[in-house]
Amino acid sequence: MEPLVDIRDVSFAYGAVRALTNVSLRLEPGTVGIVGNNGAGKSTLLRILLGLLHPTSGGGTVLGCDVRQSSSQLRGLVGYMPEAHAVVPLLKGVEFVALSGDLYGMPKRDARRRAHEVLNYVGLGELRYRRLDEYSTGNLQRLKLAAALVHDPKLLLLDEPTNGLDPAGRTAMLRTIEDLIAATGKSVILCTHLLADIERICKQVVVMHQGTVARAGTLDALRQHTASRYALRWQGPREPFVAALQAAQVSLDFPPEHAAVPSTEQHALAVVPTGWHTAQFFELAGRSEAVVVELRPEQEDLEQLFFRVTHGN
Amino acid sequence: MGIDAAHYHPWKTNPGGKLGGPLLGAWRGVAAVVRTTLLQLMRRKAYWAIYAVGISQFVVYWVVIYALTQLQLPSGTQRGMLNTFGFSIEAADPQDTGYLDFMEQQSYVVMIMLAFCGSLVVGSDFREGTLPFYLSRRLERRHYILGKLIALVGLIWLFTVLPALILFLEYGMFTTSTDYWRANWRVVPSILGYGTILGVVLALWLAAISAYLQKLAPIAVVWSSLFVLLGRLGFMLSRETGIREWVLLDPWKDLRLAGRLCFGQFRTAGDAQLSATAAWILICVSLVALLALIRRVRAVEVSA
Amino acid sequence: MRTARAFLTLWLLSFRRLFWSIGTPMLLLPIVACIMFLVRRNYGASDDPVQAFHAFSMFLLTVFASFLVPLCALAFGTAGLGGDREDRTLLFLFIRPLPRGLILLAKYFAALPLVLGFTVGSLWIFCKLAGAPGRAAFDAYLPATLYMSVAYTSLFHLFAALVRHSTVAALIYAVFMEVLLGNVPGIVKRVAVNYYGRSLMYDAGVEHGLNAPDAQWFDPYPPADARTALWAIAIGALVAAWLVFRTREYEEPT
Amino acid sequence: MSESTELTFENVTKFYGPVIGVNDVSLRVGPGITGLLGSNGAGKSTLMKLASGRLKPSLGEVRVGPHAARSSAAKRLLGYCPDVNAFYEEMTGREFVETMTRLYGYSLAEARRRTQTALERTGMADRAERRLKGCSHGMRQRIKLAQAIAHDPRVLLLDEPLTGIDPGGRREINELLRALAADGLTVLVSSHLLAEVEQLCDRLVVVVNGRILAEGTLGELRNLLNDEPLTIRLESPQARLAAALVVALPDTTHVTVRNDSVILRTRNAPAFFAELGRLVAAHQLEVRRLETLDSGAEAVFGYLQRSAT
Repeated sequence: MEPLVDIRDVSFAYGAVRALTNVSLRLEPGTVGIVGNNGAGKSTLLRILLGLLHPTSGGGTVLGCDVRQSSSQLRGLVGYMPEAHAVVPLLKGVEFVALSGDLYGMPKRDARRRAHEVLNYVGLGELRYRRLDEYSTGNLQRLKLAAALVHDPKLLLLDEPTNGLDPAGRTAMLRTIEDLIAATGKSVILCTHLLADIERICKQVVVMHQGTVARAGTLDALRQHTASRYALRWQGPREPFVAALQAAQVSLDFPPEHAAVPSTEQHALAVVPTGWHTAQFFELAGRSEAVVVELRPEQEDLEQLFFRVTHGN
Repeated sequence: MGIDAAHYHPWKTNPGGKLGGPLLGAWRGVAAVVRTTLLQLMRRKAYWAIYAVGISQFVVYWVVIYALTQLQLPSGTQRGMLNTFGFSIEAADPQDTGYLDFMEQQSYVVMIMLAFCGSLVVGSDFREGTLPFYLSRRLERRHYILGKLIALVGLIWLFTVLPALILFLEYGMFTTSTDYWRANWRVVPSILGYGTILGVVLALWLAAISAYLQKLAPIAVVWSSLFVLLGRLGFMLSRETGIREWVLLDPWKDLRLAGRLCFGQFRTAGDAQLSATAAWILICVSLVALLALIRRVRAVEVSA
Repeated sequence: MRTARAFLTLWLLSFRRLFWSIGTPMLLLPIVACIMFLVRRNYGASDDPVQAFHAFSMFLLTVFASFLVPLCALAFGTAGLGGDREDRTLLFLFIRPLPRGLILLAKYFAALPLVLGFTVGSLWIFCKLAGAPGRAAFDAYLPATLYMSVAYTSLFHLFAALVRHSTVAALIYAVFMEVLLGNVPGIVKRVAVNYYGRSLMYDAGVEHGLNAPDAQWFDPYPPADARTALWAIAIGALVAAWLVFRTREYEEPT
Repeated sequence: MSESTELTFENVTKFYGPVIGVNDVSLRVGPGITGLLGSNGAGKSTLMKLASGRLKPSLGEVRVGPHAARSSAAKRLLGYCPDVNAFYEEMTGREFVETMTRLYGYSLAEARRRTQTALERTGMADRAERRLKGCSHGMRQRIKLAQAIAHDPRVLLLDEPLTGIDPGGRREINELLRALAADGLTVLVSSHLLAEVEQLCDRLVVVVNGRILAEGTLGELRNLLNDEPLTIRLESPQARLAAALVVALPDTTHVTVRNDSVILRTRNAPAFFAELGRLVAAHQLEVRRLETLDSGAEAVFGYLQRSAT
């Protein structure tokens, strides 16, 4: 199968400022999350993948199109949802999406028809005749998604699609993206600071750090697997249960404490000795008047992975 | 099928309805930029207010032509009134300057309107990050610039060329024969020529100024300096020093002279001599404006 | 004491921002154009001093008073408060312990010296360049320039306190009221600040050799009344702006 | 450490023309970090604007300590980090914070000292010479925070401070806020990113449709939900045995077994967990995983939201 992205030794500099240094990346079709702190080079990479910027050196292909030459053809295959506000003032929702289609080179009537269709799909059916000035943040994000979908692209580049959304809006947006992937098999490259979004949607992850790709691959392969670690949450007094666990050779690790209010709930990370039986947790708890309400084998999440890679801890 | 309505549908293209190739696609993009720009303007109430002012002048001309072709006034009165508006009573007199005068007067309203719409049509794209949106579609820099310029030219034509052509049609219709049109057919290319000069020059200058200054206040300061201050200064200089070339300091005068070049009619012989220089001034300044505009758009693409 | 220091800080902040705003270089363009005009024209070399004074006065009336002065006020008058409103930085001032009235005054007194500096400064330069007629002209026209500058600045601050797109409002006002209505014959022109200013200028100029205007076209207001009118505009507009700014809430529901 | 200052809303209502932004809200916010939760348009921002004295309540009263929120005395006690991303763009970060601090009437030397301290606390001291125009979103957010804390306020209001911040920055800002709260500050953070609020805040206030729906610690809020059924997943190699054991418990409904996991609903969660502990210990059941499928702030919030409408 043709790779989604295949670039080699790509560098880019804005004048004297180096934004990307020798980035080589090969991604399979599917869902990809890009994470990195501000200034790590994420948006520069996106713009190069989109053919908007030409790399200072290096090159490669996206969906089989050369990123240096066929940028117009490439953008016909890619739908881009920018992070910036970037709407045309005074237009109505459906006009904006149709404009996006026109700009992608669709015939005018198809663009118009298709605009209605994608607006319905992203859940803006009732708002499509309103002016953009009246749209809330959440609706603007959906509108921008619709504008990126209008020409039925093979690949979606989403830059911070859930930024500024409340939980309901965020869930709805993520559901739409998930549904889209499931129904059509489109590839998605998702760029966001909200790592939970990436964990939920993406199979592959690219961690960027200071203009280079620090790690790339499937999330499962990148995770550090540690057996015999459990996240433990219990209700009831803290000390007796902790003491009992420590007496049983379980070493405990506590998350940073909150300043003021003592809570009725405690939680800790427990590393258990070999030959440990999980029923012992409940047994010890019962003896120290605690009630275990959560027990999870600990797996490294994306946030921990990210800090391990970028901060070395 | 009913159950399926909420799901994603791939784009089923109609026959011939695919994404255009590089050429066709870009052309569709340019057309969309033009349409959108005009639409944005027409959504502004201030635009309609200014258009109403502009069109009131057209109504006056319409009434005058109607009255003069239909009413049987004493011939002296009629001739006098016609001359005031630059038309002649004889249907086939090639010395008509009525259309030219009309377009010149319209262009004052055009100037005021352009001062207002520069920040909306071009400035806000730069200020609010809409330009990267345009360029992240299948549009190149040159297509964006072309689209905006065509839109501005179209806007200027709505004030000048279109009503002038309507007046020409009206005159011919009310004279009840086709003689007027036949005798004066040269008026049409002249109107179009003058309109093109007016449109291209003003659009280029406005787009360049708006791309750099973006906000309304500085655009208005520069625009009014260009078209009001330079005019007054040029007029005083030429009158007080007696050197006629000074009037060319006034961009309006330059545009008017270039327009008269199209119509082939000049008030004085002096004007005729100056007109070629005026045309050259317009061409040079417009080229500078175009280069400045291209530079500015390129800078945004890299930095934003 | 703390309030005074805070007020001074805000004044300085507003002044600096206006001074370095894009309005300053943009205003230099027309002023430089006028300077080049005067250098080329050189009224001082004229043989007839009365005639030279008249010609220079006409330059000041048609270019300086009716174009440059409103333009200076436009560039700085709405930009101070209106700019803060449009850029949504006003809230940073509202959360400091400064009464709102003082915020408006700080903005006003930051814009005023700039407007006065540009109008009086350019008048001074023009008069210097004009040579002999300029010496009399500066003294004669300075009061009218000051009055007009202050009146325009107050008026544009009222616009900024009242409406969101104050620059548009000020520009429409400048084009339609000042330029169009200010120059039509008859009584209508009394809506323009400009009219009272030019009345004062005619009054001061006639004794130095400025020809009185054609009364059909321009009927000057009596100087004492014109002065009163300009004072009334300046103070009335400022008080109105102060009242509006104190009570109004510059927030939109989210 | 000076004495604590409370932020008080007393029967506050705010109209914008016909639109009601906040409807009869009474609330006391004391020292520590309080999270203000709500979806877009629920009235969080209006509450913030009322507290910072930018809006005047249509009815009722907002006070910072003993002073009305719109008075200058209140504004001296208050630090505010707004949600709008607007600045005097041409200034450097340091200039901006220094100017904003001087607007409190400090002398130049004092303002400089305070600016330096604030920039150090927000981790911007070494990057503050850059013009704001060229600063990244995270840096701008920190500058906004610095201008809010430079005058040592007793009450700190933060409107969506974490939106768009990268993961590294988020961690640092959370630490800073905790340190400030430890000094006895009253901190009010509005957010719709629930996961963060859960980590950061001592108390939560949930706003829905312009009213306060619930307030308390996350635990207290969760206890409010004890009447609500809870969905629980239990993973065990002995799934069938586990299922048989829990079915017998009085409040259990909807037990399903799939491969190694048992999914069940209980109407009385505390009793269920206590019983389950006993059963597991008694039968030496191997539990690989025990989790509540709909807990966490997000679920709490969802419940509250639903019960409000």
